[in-house]
Amino acid sequence: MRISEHPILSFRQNKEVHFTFDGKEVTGYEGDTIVSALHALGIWKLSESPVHRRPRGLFCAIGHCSSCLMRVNGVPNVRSCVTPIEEGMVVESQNPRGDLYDHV
Amino acid sequence: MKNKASVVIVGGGITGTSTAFSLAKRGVKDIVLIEREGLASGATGRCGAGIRQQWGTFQNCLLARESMKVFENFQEVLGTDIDIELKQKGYLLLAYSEKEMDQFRRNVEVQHQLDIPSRLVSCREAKEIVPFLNTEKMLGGAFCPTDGHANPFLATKAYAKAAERLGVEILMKTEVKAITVVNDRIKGVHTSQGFIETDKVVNAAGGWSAQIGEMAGLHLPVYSERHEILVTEPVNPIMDPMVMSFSYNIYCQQTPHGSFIMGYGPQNEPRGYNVNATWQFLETMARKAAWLLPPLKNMRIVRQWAGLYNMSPDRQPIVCESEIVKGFFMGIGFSGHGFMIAPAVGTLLADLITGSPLTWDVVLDLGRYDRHETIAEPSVV
Amino acid sequence: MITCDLLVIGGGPAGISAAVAAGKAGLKVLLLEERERLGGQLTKQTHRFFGSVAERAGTRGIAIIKDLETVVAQLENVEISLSTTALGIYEDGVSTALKSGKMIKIKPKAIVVATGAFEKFLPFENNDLPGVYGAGAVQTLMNIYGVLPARRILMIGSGNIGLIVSYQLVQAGAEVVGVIEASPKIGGYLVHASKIRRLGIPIYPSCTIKKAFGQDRVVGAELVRLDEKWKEIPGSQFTVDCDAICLAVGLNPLIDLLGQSGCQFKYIPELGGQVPIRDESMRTNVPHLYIAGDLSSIEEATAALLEGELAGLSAAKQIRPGQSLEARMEEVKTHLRALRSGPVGEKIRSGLSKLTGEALPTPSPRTNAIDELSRTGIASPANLAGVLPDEKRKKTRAYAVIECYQQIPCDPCVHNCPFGAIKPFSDINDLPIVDFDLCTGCGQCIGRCPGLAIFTVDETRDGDRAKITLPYEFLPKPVREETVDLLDRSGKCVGQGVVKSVLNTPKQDKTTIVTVEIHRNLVQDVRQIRVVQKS
Amino acid sequence: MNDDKTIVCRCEDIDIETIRKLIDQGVTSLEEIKRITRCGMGPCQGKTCGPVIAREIAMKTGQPMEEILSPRSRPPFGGVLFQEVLEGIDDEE
Repeated sequence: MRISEHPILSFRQNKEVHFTFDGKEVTGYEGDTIVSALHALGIWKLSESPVHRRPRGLFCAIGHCSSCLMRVNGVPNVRSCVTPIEEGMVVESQNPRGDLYDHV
Repeated sequence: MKNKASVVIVGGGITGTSTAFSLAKRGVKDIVLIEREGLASGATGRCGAGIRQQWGTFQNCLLARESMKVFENFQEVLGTDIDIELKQKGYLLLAYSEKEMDQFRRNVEVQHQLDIPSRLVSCREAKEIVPFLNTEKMLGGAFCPTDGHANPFLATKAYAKAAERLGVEILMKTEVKAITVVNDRIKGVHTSQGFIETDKVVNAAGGWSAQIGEMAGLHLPVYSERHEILVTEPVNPIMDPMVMSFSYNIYCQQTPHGSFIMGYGPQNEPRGYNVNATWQFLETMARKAAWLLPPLKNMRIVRQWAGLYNMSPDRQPIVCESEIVKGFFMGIGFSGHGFMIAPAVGTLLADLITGSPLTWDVVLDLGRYDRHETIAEPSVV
Repeated sequence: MITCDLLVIGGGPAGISAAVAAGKAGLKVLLLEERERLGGQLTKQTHRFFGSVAERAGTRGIAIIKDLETVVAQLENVEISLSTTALGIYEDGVSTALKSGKMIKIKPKAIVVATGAFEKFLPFENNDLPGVYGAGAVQTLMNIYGVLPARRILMIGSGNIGLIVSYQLVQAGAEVVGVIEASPKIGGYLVHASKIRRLGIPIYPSCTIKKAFGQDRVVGAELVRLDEKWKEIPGSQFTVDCDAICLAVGLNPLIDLLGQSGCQFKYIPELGGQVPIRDESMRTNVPHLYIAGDLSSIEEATAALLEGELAGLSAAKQIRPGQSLEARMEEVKTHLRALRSGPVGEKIRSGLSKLTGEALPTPSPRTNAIDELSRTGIASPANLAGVLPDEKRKKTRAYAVIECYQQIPCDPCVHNCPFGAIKPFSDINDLPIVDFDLCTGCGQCIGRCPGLAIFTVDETRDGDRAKITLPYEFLPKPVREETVDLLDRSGKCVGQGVVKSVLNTPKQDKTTIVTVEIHRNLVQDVRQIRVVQKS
Repeated sequence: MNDDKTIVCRCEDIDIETIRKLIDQGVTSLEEIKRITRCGMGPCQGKTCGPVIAREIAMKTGQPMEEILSPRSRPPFGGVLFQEVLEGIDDEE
C-alpha cells in the first residue's frame, strides 16, 4: 500500500504508468520500480525459485541478491527491484528459469 | 603423511587423480598425490568442460572415444555414486571455408574408423540443431551427437574419492618444494609437509608442469598461456550442443544448469602464469557470441575468469617417462584438451609406470620432437 | 576510454566526501553512483544524525545529503555519473562500469572504492518467503518509493538499523510487533531503543527466530528464547502474527569489486567481516587504490564522511604532490580517533588495532549504570535520579531532563543551548550534564537531540497541574487544547493531558515540539503522547 | 510450497541441510562447496550465502573464519549483458 501522508517525507503523486504483470494490466507511477509498483498493489510474489519452485519476493531492493529476478520485455533475469517501470512494459514471473526468447 | 611412497603424483587435477585411480586399481600400493591448493583448482576447474570425439588424427579420436566410454559409465567404472552431470547433446563444428569443410570430411572418415557417430551437416541441418544459429558465411559443419560435456570438479572429486578408497593418500594444500634426483634417477620429493622417499614421480601439474620439470633438472618443452572464459546467468534450455568453430575461433555451450559457458583462443597472449581476467575478453567475446548466436545478446555475463593452457610444441599431449631421468613420468602439454582425454591418459600413465604394454598404440612421447614426428592435429582452437 | 585523475566508486557519504576533498585539491574526479541519486544510505535516513556538529550531527540524513549534493555540484572538476554500476577493476588499471546500457571503460590515475556494505542473511526455516526483507529493502520501499511493505512487521536485530527502521515503520503508519535480539543486550544506541519502547514496541533480548510461517507470503513467525550460552531453551518457543519479517542482523563490507585488484584482506569481525587491509590514510596495499566508508569498517555515516575525506586527500597528495594537505589529514584523523574513543567505539577500536597492529589510545573507562536500561530500553528510577535537579530547583523554574545515559559520540545538545546550560564536552563521548542554575527550561534543545531524549518539565505552579514538553514526529499532529493520551517509557497509557502548545516552525524541521498539561505526579513518567483517533 | 526449508542460497535454491551434509562428509572449503552445489555461482555471486556457509563450516570444523573466507570474487560485478558490452564498443569507434 502507498503511504498517503508521512510526518517527515513528502511523496509526489507522479504520472500514472501502465504495464502488464503476467498478462494482467496494472498501474504504477512514474518513479516506481517494478517491485515498488507491484508492492503497492499488494503483489509480493514475484517469481518462483529455480529448483524447489518456492515463492520468491523482494529481499535486498538494491539489485544485489537474486530474489526479484523477473522477465521483462522478453529479457530474463531482470532485477525488478531496481528497474523503473515504463509505459507498456511486459513484466512476467520466471517459473523457474527465464526464457531467453519466446519459442515459436 | 607417508615418508615413503611407490609413486608420488604431483597435481590434483583430472590427470593426476585419474592416474592415481588407474594405478591403484592395478594394485599399486603406497601412492601419494600432492596438490598445492585443492582438487581441480587449476586448469581442470577452470576449463570449458567439453568432451569432444571429433578429432582429425586417429590417435586423438581413439583417446577421446575411450575416455568418453569411461565418462559414459563413470559410476560403474569408478564404483562411485557421484553424478558427473554428463550431457551428450553433441558438438556442432562450423566450417567457413572449403578447406575447412574438406578437413571435416577427412576427419569424419577417420572418426568412422573408430565408430564415432559423427556426420557432416549442411547449414540447414545446423540450423535444425541450433535454430538461432547465424549461418551467414558458413558452408556447413560436422556434428557428433555423442559428444558433450561433464562437470570437471565432480569428475575430479569422483576420481580422488575412488583412488582414496583404493588406498591412495591425497594431500591437499601441500606444495612440492624440490625433487631429489641421484644418478639420473628419482629418489624423492620434498614437500611443504616433509620429504617423501620414492623412485617414481608423475608430473601432472598442468600449468606448472614446466616448473616441476625444472625441479628434476629437465627442460620440458611446455609453457603456460592464459585462456579466458565466461559464464552467463541461467535460462531455460535452448541450445543442445557445444557450438564450436576453429576458424571463427569460439566455443560456446549451455550447461544442463542453464548457463552459457564460452571462450575463444587468444591471439598474441604472452607466456606466463597470469590468470587475471581482462575487460578486452568481454568485448571480443560479446562480438563473437552476438554475431554467431544472436539471442545471446540478452544474456547477462555473471562471471569471467581465466586458466592456464599448458602448451606443447605441437599442441598435443606429452605422456611418457623421461629418457633422461628415470622414474620421472609426465602427463603434460594438453594444450587445452586435458579434461576430455584424462581417463585414457590415466590408463596410459598407469601402463608406463607399471611397465605394462600400452593399452592403445599411441605415440605421445617427448622423443617425438627430436625425431621430428610432431603430431599434425588440424582440429584445435 | 574515459580518463580522469581520480575515480570514486560509490556515491554515498564516503564517496561524495572523497570526491569533494579531491576536487577541492584540484583533481579531475569522476564519481560513480549506482542509483539515480547521490547519497547511498543517507537518502533513506529520515532521522537526525549522531556525531559531531562539525559533521552535521543533529541534522536528518535526507537533509545532509541535500547539503552534500550542493557542495559537490559546485565543483566543476568533479563529474557525477548517476545510474552507473561499477563492473570491474582490471589489472591494466582500467575500470569498467555500466551506464545507460553501455559498458564504459575508465582509466584513472587513482581509485577510491566506497561501495559500502551488504546486509547479512540469517538462516531459519522459510527464510526465503516473500515478506522476509532486509532492513535496507524496507527502508528503500517506504522512504524512497513511499510504499509500505506490510502492516505488521517483526524486526530481527536491535542494532541501530533495526531500531531506526522500527521507528520509521511506525512513522510510515505500520505496526512493529516486536524487535528481537539474540544477545542479552540491545545492540544499538539506547536512546533509539527508548524511542521505540515508548511507542509500545516490545524488545525481546536473548531471543531468535526459528521459523517463518506462510504459503505464498509471511503470516507469522516462531521465536525461541536463548540461554546465556546462546543455546535455544527447549519449550520456550512462542509465535507472533506478522505479515513481514525484517532482517537487521548486520552488514558485511561489499568487497567484491576488489576481488581481482590484488588488494589484501583480513577477517575482522569487529569491522564487519572480511575487510581490505589499509593504513590510517585509507591506502590499500595496491598503489593508487584507496577505500573509505562501510567497505573499510561498518560504522556510522560520520565516520564514512571523515574516511572519505581522508581517502580523497590521500589520493590528491599522491597525484598532485606539493600541496599542503597534511594538516587537514591530521585533523581528520584526530576527529576519527575522537569519534571512536568512547565505549560504543570499543569494537571498532579493537578491530582497527587488529588491522594496523597498533593499539589506539583508549580513554579512561567510565561506567554507566545501564544494565537494566540496556536490556529493556527503559530508564530505571536510578538512571532518572541522576539527571534531575533537586526538589527546590524543580519548584523555581522549568528545567530540561536529558535522558541520555549511554556514552555515544554525539554533541548537538551542547551547541544548541542558548544559555550554555549544557556543560561543554571535553570528549565527544561525554554525557550531557545540565547546569540547572543556567537552564531556563526553554526547550531549544529538544528538537536538536538526535536521540529525541530531551524533555522539559514545568512543575512550578501550585496545584496538581504541571507541563511536559516533548518531541513528536508522527501523524496526525496534535492541535492546541486537544486531549491526548499520555504514554510512559514502555508505551503504556497512563492518563490523558491537554495540549497547550504545538511548535512546528521550519526550524524544527518536522520535529514538532508539543507541550501538554498533565497531572504533576506523571511528569517523570510521561515521555510520549498519542493523538486520540477521532472516529 | 514445498516442505519447510532453511534456504542458504536463493540463487540456486540450496538449503542448509545440503550444506551441513557436505561438511559432515568432509567437504570443508567454501570453494569445494561452491563447486559441488553451485552456491555462490548464481547471480548474486555469493553475497548472501558466503558468510552463512563460512559460519557453518567454522561451527562444524572449528576452522577460523579467516581461513575459510577467501575473497575470490570475479568480475563483472553485478553482471552485464552482451548487448551492453557491445554498445560500449561501438561508442569508441
